[in-house]
Amino acid sequence: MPSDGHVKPERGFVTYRKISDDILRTIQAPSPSYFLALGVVAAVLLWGVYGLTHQIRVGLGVAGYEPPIMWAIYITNFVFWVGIAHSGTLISAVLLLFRARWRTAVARASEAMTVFAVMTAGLFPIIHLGRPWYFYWLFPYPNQRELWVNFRSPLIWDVFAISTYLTVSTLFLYLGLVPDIAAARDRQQDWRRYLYRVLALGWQGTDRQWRHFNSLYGLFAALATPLVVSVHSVVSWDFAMSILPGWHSTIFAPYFVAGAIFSGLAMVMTLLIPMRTLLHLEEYITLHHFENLAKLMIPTSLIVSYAYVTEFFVAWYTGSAFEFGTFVDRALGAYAPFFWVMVLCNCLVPLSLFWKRVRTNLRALFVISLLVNIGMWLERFVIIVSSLAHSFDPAGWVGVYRPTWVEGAITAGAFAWFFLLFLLFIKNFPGISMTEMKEVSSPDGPPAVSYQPSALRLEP
Amino acid sequence: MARRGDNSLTRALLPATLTLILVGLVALVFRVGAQGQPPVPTQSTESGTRPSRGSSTVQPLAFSHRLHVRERTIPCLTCHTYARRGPVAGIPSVQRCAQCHLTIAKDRPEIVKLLKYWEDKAPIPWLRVHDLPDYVRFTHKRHVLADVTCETCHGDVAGMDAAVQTAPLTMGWCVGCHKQLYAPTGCLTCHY
Amino acid sequence: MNVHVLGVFDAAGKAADAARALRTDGFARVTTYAPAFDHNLDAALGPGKSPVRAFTLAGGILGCALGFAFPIYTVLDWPLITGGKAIVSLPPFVVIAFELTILFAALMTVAGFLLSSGLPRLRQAPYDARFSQDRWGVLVTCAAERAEAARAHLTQADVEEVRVGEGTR
Amino acid sequence: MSELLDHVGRRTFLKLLGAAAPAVAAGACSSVPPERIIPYVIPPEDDVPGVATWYATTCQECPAGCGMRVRTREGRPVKVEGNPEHAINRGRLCIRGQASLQGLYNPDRIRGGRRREVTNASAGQSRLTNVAWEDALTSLAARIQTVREAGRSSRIAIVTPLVTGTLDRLFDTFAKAIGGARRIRYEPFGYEAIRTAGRIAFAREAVPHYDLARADVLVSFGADFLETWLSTVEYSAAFAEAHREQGTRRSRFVHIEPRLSLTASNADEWISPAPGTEMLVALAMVQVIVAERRTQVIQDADLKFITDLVASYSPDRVASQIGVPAAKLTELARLFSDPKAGPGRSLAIGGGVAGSGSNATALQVALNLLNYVAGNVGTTVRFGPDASYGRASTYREFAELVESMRAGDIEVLITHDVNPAFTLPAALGFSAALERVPFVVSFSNTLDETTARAHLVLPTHGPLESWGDEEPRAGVRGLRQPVIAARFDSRHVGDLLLDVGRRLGEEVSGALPAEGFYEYLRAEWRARYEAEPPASAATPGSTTFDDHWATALERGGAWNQIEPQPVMFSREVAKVSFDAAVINGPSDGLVLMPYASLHLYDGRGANRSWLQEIPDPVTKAVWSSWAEVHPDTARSLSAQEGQLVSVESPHGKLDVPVVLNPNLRPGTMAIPIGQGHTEYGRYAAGRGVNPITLIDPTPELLSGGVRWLSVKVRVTPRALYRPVLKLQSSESQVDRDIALAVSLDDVIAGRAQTAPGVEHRSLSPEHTHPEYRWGMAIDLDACTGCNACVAACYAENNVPVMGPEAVRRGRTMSWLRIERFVERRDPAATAVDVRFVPMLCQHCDHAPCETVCPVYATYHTDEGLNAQVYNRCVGTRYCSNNCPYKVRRFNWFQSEFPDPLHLQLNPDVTVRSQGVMEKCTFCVQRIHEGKDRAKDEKRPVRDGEVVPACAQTCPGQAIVFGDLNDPSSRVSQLAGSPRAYRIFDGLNTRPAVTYLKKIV
Repeated sequence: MPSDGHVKPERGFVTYRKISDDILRTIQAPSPSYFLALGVVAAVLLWGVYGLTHQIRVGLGVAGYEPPIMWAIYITNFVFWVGIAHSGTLISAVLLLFRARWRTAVARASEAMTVFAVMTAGLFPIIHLGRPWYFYWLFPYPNQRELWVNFRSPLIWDVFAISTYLTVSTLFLYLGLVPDIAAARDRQQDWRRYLYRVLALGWQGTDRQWRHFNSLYGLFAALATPLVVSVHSVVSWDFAMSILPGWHSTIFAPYFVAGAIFSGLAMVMTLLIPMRTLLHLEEYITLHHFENLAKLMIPTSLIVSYAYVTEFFVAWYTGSAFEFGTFVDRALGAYAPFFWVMVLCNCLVPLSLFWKRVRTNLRALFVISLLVNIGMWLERFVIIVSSLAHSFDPAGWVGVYRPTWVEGAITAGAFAWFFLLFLLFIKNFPGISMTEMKEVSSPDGPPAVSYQPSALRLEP
Repeated sequence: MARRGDNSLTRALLPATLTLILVGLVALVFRVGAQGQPPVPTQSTESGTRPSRGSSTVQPLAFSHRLHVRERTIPCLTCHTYARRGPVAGIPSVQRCAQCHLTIAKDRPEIVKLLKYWEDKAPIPWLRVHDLPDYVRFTHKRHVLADVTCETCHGDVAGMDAAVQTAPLTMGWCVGCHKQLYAPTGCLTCHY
Repeated sequence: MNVHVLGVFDAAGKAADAARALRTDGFARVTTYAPAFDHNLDAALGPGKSPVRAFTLAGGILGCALGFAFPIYTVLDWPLITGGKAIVSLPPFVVIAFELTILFAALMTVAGFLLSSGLPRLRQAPYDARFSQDRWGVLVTCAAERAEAARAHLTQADVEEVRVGEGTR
Repeated sequence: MSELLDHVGRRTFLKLLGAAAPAVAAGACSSVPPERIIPYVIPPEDDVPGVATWYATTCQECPAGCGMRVRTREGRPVKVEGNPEHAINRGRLCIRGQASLQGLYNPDRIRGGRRREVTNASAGQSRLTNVAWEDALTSLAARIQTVREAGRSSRIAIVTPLVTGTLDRLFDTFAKAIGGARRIRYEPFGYEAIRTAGRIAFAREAVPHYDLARADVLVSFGADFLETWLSTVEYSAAFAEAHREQGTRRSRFVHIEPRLSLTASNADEWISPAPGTEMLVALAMVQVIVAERRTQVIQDADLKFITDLVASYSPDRVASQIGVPAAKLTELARLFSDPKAGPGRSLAIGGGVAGSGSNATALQVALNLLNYVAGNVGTTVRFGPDASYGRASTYREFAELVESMRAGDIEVLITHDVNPAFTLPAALGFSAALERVPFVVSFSNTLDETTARAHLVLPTHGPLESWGDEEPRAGVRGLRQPVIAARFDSRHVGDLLLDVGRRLGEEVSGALPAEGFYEYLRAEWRARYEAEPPASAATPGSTTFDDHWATALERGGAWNQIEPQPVMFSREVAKVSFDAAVINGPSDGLVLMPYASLHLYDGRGANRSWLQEIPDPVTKAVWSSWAEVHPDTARSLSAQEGQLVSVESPHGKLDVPVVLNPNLRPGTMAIPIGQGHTEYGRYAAGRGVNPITLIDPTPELLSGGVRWLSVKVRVTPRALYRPVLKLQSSESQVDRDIALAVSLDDVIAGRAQTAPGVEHRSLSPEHTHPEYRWGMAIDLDACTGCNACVAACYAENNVPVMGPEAVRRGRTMSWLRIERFVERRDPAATAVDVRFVPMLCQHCDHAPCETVCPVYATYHTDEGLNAQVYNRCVGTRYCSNNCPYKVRRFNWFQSEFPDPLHLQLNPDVTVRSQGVMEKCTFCVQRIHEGKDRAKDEKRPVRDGEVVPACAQTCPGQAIVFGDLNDPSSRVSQLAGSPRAYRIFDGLNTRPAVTYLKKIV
């Protein structure tokens, strides 16, 4: 590295060379511990597949459903994972639009998380079907029956929302990777360089490529932002569009979106804290980043808590026997324990983030993020199960939902599936965007804000 | 350009599609073993036994429709007696065959076989040619009374020896005709 | 008979200076290489709008139209009453239309990007592996007799290394 | 006719062949080898494949002898319905009648003769092995022959149920022919007391016919006529008729019993006296009536006599003993005897558990007095058209037989379709005595506790497989004809007897009819016909016997009106001692009330999966038995709901889980009869307990009947919990306004209407119903909660039975459930307000379930039906979540119909497979059938032409179905009634089902 006057070490910028070295190191030959982790998740995944095949062969009855509770853990998982998916796009797209410079270090990881979370979420609507072998009937395609799908059903909205979201977020991740893949291509010696060669699409980083790339990236951010909002709104409408007390509520869309971002941020932390040490990226993913994530969690947590309160208030204020009955049952009925644990995890614990000492303590953050994940999972469980268990007709209040090993296996398998994908990703692709890293540490000081689409880029 | 667009699109959808298909396949595989129900003389939702089109099966007797219908000009309803009265057209009873063949062409080998059945008072185990899925409720009566010709669905049986299926007998095919003739197209017309 | 003159720089600024100088000297075909986007460098070759946004708009409009047309076609193809709602009940179709708008806009954006940036690229242009790490490049394609002038400009801008090669273009 | 029988046989056989391939379903797109398609050899003349054929026959589930019409398809009976022409049940049928098909197709039927083989003589072990008919009959004949030739024929005993008509005559002839064998007509519920009381009070030993339809005031002293008492269907129908609101008139019904039974739940007033004191209530009423000179049509001499007789039973005197305020008794007496109403407008009946203590006869005598003084005898109480029950043997006679069995005086015991080992009080020691009988033969097709102990088991045809006739009541002769050839290797019991007889030599066979039972039956009817030609045949030769026979077969029998015969009041009454019932056992114990179960009767229903899985009408419990105690009593015992308690009487001991029942007199315990089988098949064996093992075996003194109310039990809680499976947890509506009620005054004053709710608006234009618009009206005031409709639905719609394990998870598949809500005002008040709500798919015009289905598997037809397309359903279950009425059912597993139960499946209804949603269709297959018929006759469907299974069988006629587009249809008119309302109207689902408020 020849000395050149342009680099201003006192500004604390790392050199491009160092960025390339450090980040490309993360995709070198993995440690045994990595393979151990890989083996564990693979084993759990197999258990889940076994559970699923058992369920398909014997019938959905092997799950713990008890009428009138017709939806339970599978849909809970679906909503949970869709929620997780959200923060990814939030961090990479929304923060991009808001020019939050610190996002750079964590954007790539959260984009990957988004894609894998959607891929996990997408499984559950199929797993929970009574006849999963006909899942393709949910897609509108020309067939000899001359039948189409019912576009009035929120489930069809889901089909469109989720597949759109999967497509867009995957493209977002991949295109953002292209320059880094090119960098890897030019450095990598093992077999993967052929893979990189294909994936890099012949990227050379010419002026022309960079210009269109910028435009593309900005536009994608602009498209992804409304998409994120719409997707979880649609998911919330699965419930809000029904007439069931506890589901039929106008606040669901914003309430779910906030909850989704909240849980997503928690999951980002849960993933990044270990990844950072595992891949020795302490210099890039710093305490400062986690503190910012924590700061984002505070408002989202507050919004969610506010939604809880509102629900109960409305139930009481409207004086509808149905609404009121449902919420009394939610707080005091068979599922009350879950409800209160949820309140603890989602409303009370995050309040501690108001203290900087907590925000800047990785251990504390890790524990909190785990608790929030649990809390948000329980939120969906409580909304779904307790509302179903206590609807209009008292004569129908028979079932008390008790999950079986099958549901356990499939849920665990889903988590394994997610972590498997994530592990494979971070060992084969740069877990932090090198190009963006290089940009924010640009040797030639800040250029003027221009009117070009590139104006969407981060400003120091 | 479209090619490239598709390329990236499929790449993006690939993992999802694969997982979906995986689940679907697993499901299918296990379906086949899953049906432990005793033979029920009634319809089932799941049974999708689609008749293979144009497949001619080897019947226990080499009965020739052509001979009976075209050359001897016997109307269909003479033997398939119930078509006008009930949902099932009815395979002629052994008795009905015997009524004629006790006198006609007694010495032909196939007729000898037939008369054997008659003496044993045993039914003839014909193989089914036109077979709708069990969840479809088709009634010959209404169609015959609406002057839908036999050929419409059964093809030119008069020209066949052993009957073979000529029409696809798929839902779309039924519905097409129903729409054309303003016959009811509600699902409950055939599925309940 | 054209030649390629490729200069390798260790700083974006230097590359930008070189590019600017070459342009002012009338070299038409100058290409820069960079490991990361750099405004200075981008500006050096003069302003230019990206057409990608046009694709996005087109995709959006197409998707939106499709999002309404398709559901309406299907419900009219086989009208079935559900929940006492009108056969063509637009409110639910808005959701479909919205999602398809985004989907098609995104796909078209990608298409636009690939199209305008000439990717995927099969034929390799003059390139140096370091360009994706920590080096910047300036490529000049010019008639053989002007190669010297080009080299001079590069050296002026404190080039690290210059390569001249036979060009087919 | 026998020709037809052959066809039935062949049809069935061929159908079975034909049943080879269908529904052995494979994956959606797997190729299946081509199906066989089996033609008839000889086509039956009266049968078109795919078109139903109906046969009239007679039900044999209890001695009520209701007429049935059996719907057969290709030779298989697939549904039984009440015979509209039949004099007893007029087209209605109870839950047990509906379930008779599961008797025919019971998977546990004995499929051939069995003989006991000693496997280990020393250990006295033996087992039943197959035996050929020839050997079996020879050995039986040989046995009888030896006993007979030794002149010990009296040591042969024949025990049958209460068979009537020709078969009864044949049994008698046979018994006589073999030299006078003992004969018992055994009914567990025998009504001896009513007969005896008839003899004592009116010198006529008979079970009279009660005319509930005429009674403006009905007082029942424990008679559970909606459950098991005498002729359930007939009496519930009559009650419904009298109790239905017609303008200002509506009968008043008071039920007196310590427990709020199903019958009591339908009363306007429920008085809960101390157990065994009902008689005192009756006497007090008599006392008031005579004292206040409210009597009607009665000679002064009798009046004087009765006045003296009951003088000491004035309300004030007995009130404390009964535990009911004297004023209430007086009020009751005045209500009962209203001089303005004129004579014979009221009726008092009695029986059931509560009424069969040690004073059972005394109670019935008291009731006779009561009816006599109110002038009801001859009007609402009719001697003449007497019930066949009068001919049943008394329990005492059986007890004596058991005695001589124990003494070793019985050498051959022949039983037919009876199960004394289960239904007799265990303390009587029948089982032990049975061991002393060297040769026990059982003519039966189910391996019940008695049959399992027999030395020889000869399977007989089921009722739907046999010829026969029933005479449930004088003047009513129902015919029974086979509707299917015997499923298994069995014989008609009559032919069995004849066959045995022929093997006993000229002397015996000479005394017996020469030909088979069918010829004998015809001969009997011919004789009857020639003796007394019916009115139609007034001019001789106008009709022949063959016409008569054909008509009878078609109508299901022959009946003529029997006029009530006058009876004289007899002073015998003076001899009766009127004391409260004696109840033995620990003084601190609970009074045990083993009550006959609506579903299982005396236990004979226990192996019918429908009867096990359909919830008990009162407790909503399934697949189990339980002990009901009052919460206070439970508290003093420190026992909780679902806790196992051991119940010990002087005669036996059993463990049973507790069910808290606030509507039960404290200090008592009620256990349903019917469970606790050790044999009897897969659904019955090892399930629940049999309370009959606890009661006192000594017969009631005067009548010799069973003393059901005879013991107190010591109850000790155990540290075990066996919660009883219930399909409804909440007895309260939690102010959800599901079952509404209105007072009779308000109805009369025209204030029944509910205030019109918010006007319903919709974003979209209303969709139209161009031709028909099917709808239903359910009158909560007429619904008694008897569950008949539920069973009918199971039978008609191939609703699978899930079994206890699934039901524990609430996974019932019933399309129709009866919700029971108890409105508790102040607990002291005797007015009852129990509301039964038949809940089924409401076929909403704005159905929430339809919108959310992603694949159009459910949608709204232009005839107003909420369609469910099974083969399109992928099973998201979203529709069920979004259904406010929670009437949608999901197939968690592939449903199973154990051979031969699958033959009962209705071919017109798809069998739903694993993973699809299903629900009530308004019996769309019947709608199709009706429209098809109408189309053939080029006319619209007539009102009442299409009747769903539930509406068809309803004894109270509470359910009415029809076309709402036709303003003149019954359903339209009911929908316009001031009592009409729709459940959850505020949700704007616009149901097609209208409910009519109960009148309280």
